[in-house]
Amino acid sequence: MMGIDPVTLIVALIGASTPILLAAIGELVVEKSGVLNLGVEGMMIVGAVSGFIIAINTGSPWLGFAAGAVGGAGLSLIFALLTQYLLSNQVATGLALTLFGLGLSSLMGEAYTGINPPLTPDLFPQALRDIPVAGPILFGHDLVIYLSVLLVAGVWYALRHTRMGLILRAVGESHDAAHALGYKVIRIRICAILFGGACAGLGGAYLSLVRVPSWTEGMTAGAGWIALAIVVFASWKPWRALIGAYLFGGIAALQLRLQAAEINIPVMFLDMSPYLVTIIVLVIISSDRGRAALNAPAALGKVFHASG
Amino acid sequence: MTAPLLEIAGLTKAYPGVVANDAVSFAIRPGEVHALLGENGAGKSTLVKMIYGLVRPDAGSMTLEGRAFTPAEPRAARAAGVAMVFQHFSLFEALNVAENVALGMEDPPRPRDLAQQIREVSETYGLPLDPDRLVGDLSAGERQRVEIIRCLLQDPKLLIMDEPTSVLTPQEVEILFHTLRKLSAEGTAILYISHKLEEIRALCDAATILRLGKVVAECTPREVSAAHMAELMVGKSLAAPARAATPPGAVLLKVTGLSLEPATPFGTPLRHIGMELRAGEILGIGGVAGNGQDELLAALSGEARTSPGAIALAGAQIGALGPNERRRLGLLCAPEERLGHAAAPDMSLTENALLTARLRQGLDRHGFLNWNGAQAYAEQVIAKFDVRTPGAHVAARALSGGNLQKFVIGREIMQAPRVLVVNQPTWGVDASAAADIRQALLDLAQNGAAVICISQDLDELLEISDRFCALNEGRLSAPRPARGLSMEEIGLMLGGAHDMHEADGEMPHVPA
Amino acid sequence: MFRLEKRPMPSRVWILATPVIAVILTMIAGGIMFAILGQDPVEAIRIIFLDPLFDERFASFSRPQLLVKAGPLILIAIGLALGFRAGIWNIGAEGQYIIGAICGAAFGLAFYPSENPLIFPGMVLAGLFGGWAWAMIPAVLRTRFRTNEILVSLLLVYVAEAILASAATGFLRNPDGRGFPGSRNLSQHPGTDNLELIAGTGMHWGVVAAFIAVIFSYVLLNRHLMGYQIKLAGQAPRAAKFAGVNPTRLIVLCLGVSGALAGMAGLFEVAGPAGQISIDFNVGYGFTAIIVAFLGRLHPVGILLAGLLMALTYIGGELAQLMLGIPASAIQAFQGMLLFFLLALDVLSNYRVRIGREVAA
Amino acid sequence: QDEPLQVGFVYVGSIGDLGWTYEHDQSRLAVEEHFGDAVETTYVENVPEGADAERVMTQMVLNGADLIFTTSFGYMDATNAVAARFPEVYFEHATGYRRDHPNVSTYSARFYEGRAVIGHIAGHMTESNIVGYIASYPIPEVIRGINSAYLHAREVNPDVEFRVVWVYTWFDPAQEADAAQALIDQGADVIMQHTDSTAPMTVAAEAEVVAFGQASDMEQFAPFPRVASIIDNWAPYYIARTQAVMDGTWESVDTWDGIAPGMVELGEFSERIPEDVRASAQALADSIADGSYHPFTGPINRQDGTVWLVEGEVADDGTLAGMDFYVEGITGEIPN
Ligand SMILES: Nc1ncnc2c1ncn2[C@@H]1O[C@H](COP(=O)(O)OP(=O)(O)OP(=O)(O)O)[C@@H](O)[C@H]1O
Ligand SMILES: Nc1ncnc2c1ncn2[C@@H]1O[C@H](COP(=O)(O)OP(=O)(O)OP(=O)(O)O)[C@@H](O)[C@H]1O
Ligand SMILES: [Mg+2]
Ligand SMILES: [Mg+2]
Repeated sequence: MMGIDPVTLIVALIGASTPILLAAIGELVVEKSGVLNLGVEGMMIVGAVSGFIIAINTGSPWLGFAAGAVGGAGLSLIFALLTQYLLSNQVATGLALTLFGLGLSSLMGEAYTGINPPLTPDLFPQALRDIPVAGPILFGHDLVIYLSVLLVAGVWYALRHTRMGLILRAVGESHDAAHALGYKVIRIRICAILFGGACAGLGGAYLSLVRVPSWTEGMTAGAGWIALAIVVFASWKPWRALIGAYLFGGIAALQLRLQAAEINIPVMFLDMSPYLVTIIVLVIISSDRGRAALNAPAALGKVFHASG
Repeated sequence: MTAPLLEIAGLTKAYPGVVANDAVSFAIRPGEVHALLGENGAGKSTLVKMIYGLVRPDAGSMTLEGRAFTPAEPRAARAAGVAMVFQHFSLFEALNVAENVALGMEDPPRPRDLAQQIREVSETYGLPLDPDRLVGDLSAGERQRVEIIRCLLQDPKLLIMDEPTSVLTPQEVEILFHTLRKLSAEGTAILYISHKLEEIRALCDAATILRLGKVVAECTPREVSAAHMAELMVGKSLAAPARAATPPGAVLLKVTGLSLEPATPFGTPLRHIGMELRAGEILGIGGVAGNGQDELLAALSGEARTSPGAIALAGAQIGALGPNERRRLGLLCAPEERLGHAAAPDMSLTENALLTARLRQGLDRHGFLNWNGAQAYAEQVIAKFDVRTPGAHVAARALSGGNLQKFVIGREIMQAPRVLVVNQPTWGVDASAAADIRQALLDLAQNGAAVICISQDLDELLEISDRFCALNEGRLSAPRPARGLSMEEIGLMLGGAHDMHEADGEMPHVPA
Repeated sequence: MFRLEKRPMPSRVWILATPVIAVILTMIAGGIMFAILGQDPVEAIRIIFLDPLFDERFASFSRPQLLVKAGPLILIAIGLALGFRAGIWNIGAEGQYIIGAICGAAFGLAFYPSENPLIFPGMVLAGLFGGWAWAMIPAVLRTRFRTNEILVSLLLVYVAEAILASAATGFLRNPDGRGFPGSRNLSQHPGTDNLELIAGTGMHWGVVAAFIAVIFSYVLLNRHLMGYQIKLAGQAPRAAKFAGVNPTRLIVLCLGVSGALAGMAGLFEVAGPAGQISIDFNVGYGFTAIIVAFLGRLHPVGILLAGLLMALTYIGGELAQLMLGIPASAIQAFQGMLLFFLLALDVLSNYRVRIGREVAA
Repeated sequence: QDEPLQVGFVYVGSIGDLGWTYEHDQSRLAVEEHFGDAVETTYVENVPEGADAERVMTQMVLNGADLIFTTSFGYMDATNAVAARFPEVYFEHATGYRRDHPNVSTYSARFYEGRAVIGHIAGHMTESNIVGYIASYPIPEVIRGINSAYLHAREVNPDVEFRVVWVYTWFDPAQEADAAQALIDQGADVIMQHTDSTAPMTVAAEAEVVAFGQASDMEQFAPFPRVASIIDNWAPYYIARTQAVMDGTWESVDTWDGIAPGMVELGEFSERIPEDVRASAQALADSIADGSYHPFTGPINRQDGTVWLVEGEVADDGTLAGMDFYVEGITGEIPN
């Protein structure tokens, strides 16, 4: 179509979407447990800088990814303590977390600008990647991309088919009933928040170690907000989050290619197209009456306090 | 005599300002059905929560099968063989039956096996239930089955039931009792909490009566009268509501062919509802929760709109009017859910007085609110209806259920309605407060208003209503004079085998 | 371990005391951070919190600047708080701010170079309308298609930014600006300027509007039926419906008011302190205002104070950069800490803290 | 000496951006280095254009600044407004044109001179004849750069095509990386950028296509994919202006310097550029530096085919400063 190669487009969109996807799948789990953490952007960027620092100092991208996850989880711990033990407002705490994370990450990364991180190797041998069409799309990525898809599958499976997932959904559905049955609502939610933080941190580390790759202040540039939007877009379904992230990344990658191909669409519209398309698709989804709303965790954002 | 299964000694639990349980002691033997009686706030729920590991006692000890029993959490209690059906259901609406059951079990089997087990147990005990249905779609009675089956699957030694029958039809109560007797015969001990004393006489082997957290008496229910037990609970004797017979007046409210799609995914559609209500009359509408009571109230209150002609108040078509326009015309309502529907939990009583009384009491002027007026009105309601609260500034959630209910009913009655619709006016309210509320409704009718009382408490309906009809799956039966109606007839009406309203040509629908 | 017990009513004493304690705790924690960064903590804290207010070199300039900086934050936060109280989540005020500024500026520039005194009021109305219209998109999608307004309002920020870039480099570009991006300067042209009303006070029309909004919203929330309905709808949606509140109308009203106020804030800013439409004219007031709204406990007076406190940390933070060379990122982290403490201590006004575990049986 | 001279810097980005602000801050450090104790410098970073800039400048003055460099075009009105209030303080505004008061100077760099040189190299290096160009915003500065690079690429390679992608940001590493990838996927084998991050470099390295350093040298990507770079070097200018204040010789001037005085530097040509191309590029740079050649010398037509410069005509600075059109041969459209 119009001189745009679908194979390279697909390859590019997968890479471009992965940080958002990772953060979104983590936030999806958090929200399924009934907690709304708007601090994704902050956790991502702290993950980006922690991952980068460790990767540089150890020379291992894998340790870097791990450190990114730990960094994101570490920041989310603040959110967890404030909202779960001190019952602070989740919306405001999440926003504060983003502000704090942006500041903290630039402080941490001061000495790390302008350095190239160790390379993340491709997973499959060149021969496989050279297969026409399927090669680049199926085998042309690094481990984290496959991991992100596995994570989506894992979260889907866990929510759908495991006891842990059932308990998590129950907590997000009615924390009072879950408490009455003896489930540790706060503990479960803290675990979910930490998981969400780790995923966001991993997404951030992917950004600084693979996608860009280098550390620069403010490098997430709004990816965390998009991840939040994707969760709602996905109506809290893991596979839909993948579709949402890929759709968003796909439109973003496509609009750049349309520009490069000198298609006559005003750049202003191309520039806003990923956002407009997301809104339009969302309107179509939500106008479909039925039980879509059921998937939203009923206790989302509500403060839980067990008396007695 | 067998050794006690559970022995409780000196159990004490204090909350700020109240001692909910004060050195409570009693014992249950295997296979015994033991009643726990007491007014609202007497401490019954607190006591069973301690047995179930949800609340830690301040002092005292428990012994289960001869060993010290100190469950730190419900998990431990369940492991020791204690199961509980909660007063307020602990169910998850967006999850299905099997998932809800699994959540209440320690080591649930694989989903397929669990579904099979649910079917088996539900057949064995005559409690039909489809494991794949969403709990949100179930009626209150079916929801309770979920809770019970959840307990039964764990082979409990002790089954605790906190007010299980308040939401059931007489037939369902029979089924439940059958189940419980069967369990008891198999050796399961049952701790049974209820405000319905006749049921307790029919079912229980022993009773412990609490007042203000203390054990005030023990008795064998079969051997004493209900009135006697009530006196033990309250500490004084109660008068039955009284009314003088008045001839019914002109038709005030006329509903014809009212059909309504539910607003929520779990709602019940209303189908061809028709009725006529005359001045001075109380119409009782019975039915099991979830058969359209909420929807009927919403249609009458104006929260849900219908075609203009479906509802007429003193001849004026009001089906398309909103709640406030209907209030202006004199149609007032008191919904079932006190916290969150009839009243806003975090708002003061003054603010809650404004919620419905603004128009008829003239509490605003060009939209600017007269807070002094609202406070004065709230205080009048508090005084007239004996609402126990430190003052009108107190948040609604800080009131006990019974007191808030008195406030809510009082708020409507004192606006001198032409028609008042109440849903579950005495749900979870203790005997003396319930008697006050019923008396207030009777007085209102006496003074020429018309009252619709929607309730699941059949004794209450028979006590106060002039005519009775049943709501089943969103259909309303033709009304019958309440006097002389037997429980069996009522049960049949509730079950759906009643004469259908003439406008409805469909086959009667019998629930599975 | 500690245990929390819900108070029957929020404690007035603690509502007033917690912000003070939070600020003190932030000073301690922030001081530690500054010390780690090799700065004198006492001096840094003094520069951030006291110098803008009391230092003889800066105070006479900084005090009015406090109003200039807080004005748009307060104006936007007041509108947002109405919606938040009603459970309507407009987190796209930034977009409404941008569109309001563009509409207001476009109106003023359409009459350029006229100096008719009616132009500025017209710009205010155009700004108000622009913000309102932008907020109507999520409102209509929500009421018509039940589309989540959080998501739509947020995504529309990015759309508004694209339009802004296009305006600055295209349709609103200053024809006499030698091709550079940015519109004509509105604040330097009589007729379109939103200047200080009383010299040296920082009072421009936007600040006046913010104060009016505070008073108006105070009256609305405490004395008027509409405010009562907003609170009711937020606390107990079912009870609100029972009380005759129309949810659709409320969504349209709350989103509309918050959008209109944000749009107005954008216009006041673009015609006054900022001066012109430029590519990056928006500086995140729309997002910061969300924090201000919550810090102010969604209460008009609280928002007024929270807005001023936020402004103080911005201005003091700039001074700290200037005088001590503390990096901007450290200031940002410091602001984050302040918010954490304010939010964390809020618990004391609604709950009683009991120390020690429950006595086990 | 008594009091040190106070010099303030107002930055639009953060000093860690490795681009525009970073280079200004490097030059600030050069000033400190050069004058030692005689000068004290202060800076405030991440200052939004508009009201905040005006406040920061005022606070700098109140804090005792004698000379203030405001380093973004968007500070133009604010700089002049503050200058009006403090006539005894000197202001230097980067990339603007308004000098409303005798204490305001403006300065800018003729980056298009550097772009001519790397355009020349690009024209030689491309094999696909497609050069990808990541552009920030459609403003004269950027358009001028595209035109200059294109003209000199076409000069050595008549078949060259420029594909421009507008990312509407000066700094968004992920977006810039995506843009680079998009251009490469569309066949570009040379990437030029007018945004500040190094992200396009990394993509270029992966795809093994040529790229150029922008704003700073980006030497960590040399010798490949970075084969050359244009570097902003403000240090000589900042030192000279500071000295002028010290000497009492400061005057309001408009400086637009290029390669000759070193405001625009060319980073080392890597050995991946063929020997002869390195030589011809150096010759081009030298001819620009010694004034014998102007990168915009006619004949040049506008994109629509109308004549802009006739044979031998040299563009005037006014038109260059406000350039809002492409030259003939560029196929895209300038967005607005
Ligand atoms: N979570 C709680 N925190 C503090 N106080 C509570 C809590 N729950 C209940 N109370 C107090 O307990 C009292 C009784 O509450 P509850 O809802 O159990 O009423 P009740 O026992 O059903 O009373 P009634 O007889 O009026 O129905 C109220 O006065 C209330 O203040
Ligand atoms: N969480 C709590 N916090 C404070 N007080 C409580 C709490 N729960 C119960 N109470 C108090 O303990 C007393 C006993 O309450 P409980 O719920 O055990 O009564 P009950 O006998 O079950 O009443 P009902 O018949 O309404 O169910 C109540 O008066 C109430 O004041
Ligand atoms: Mg009760
Ligand atoms: Mg109870």
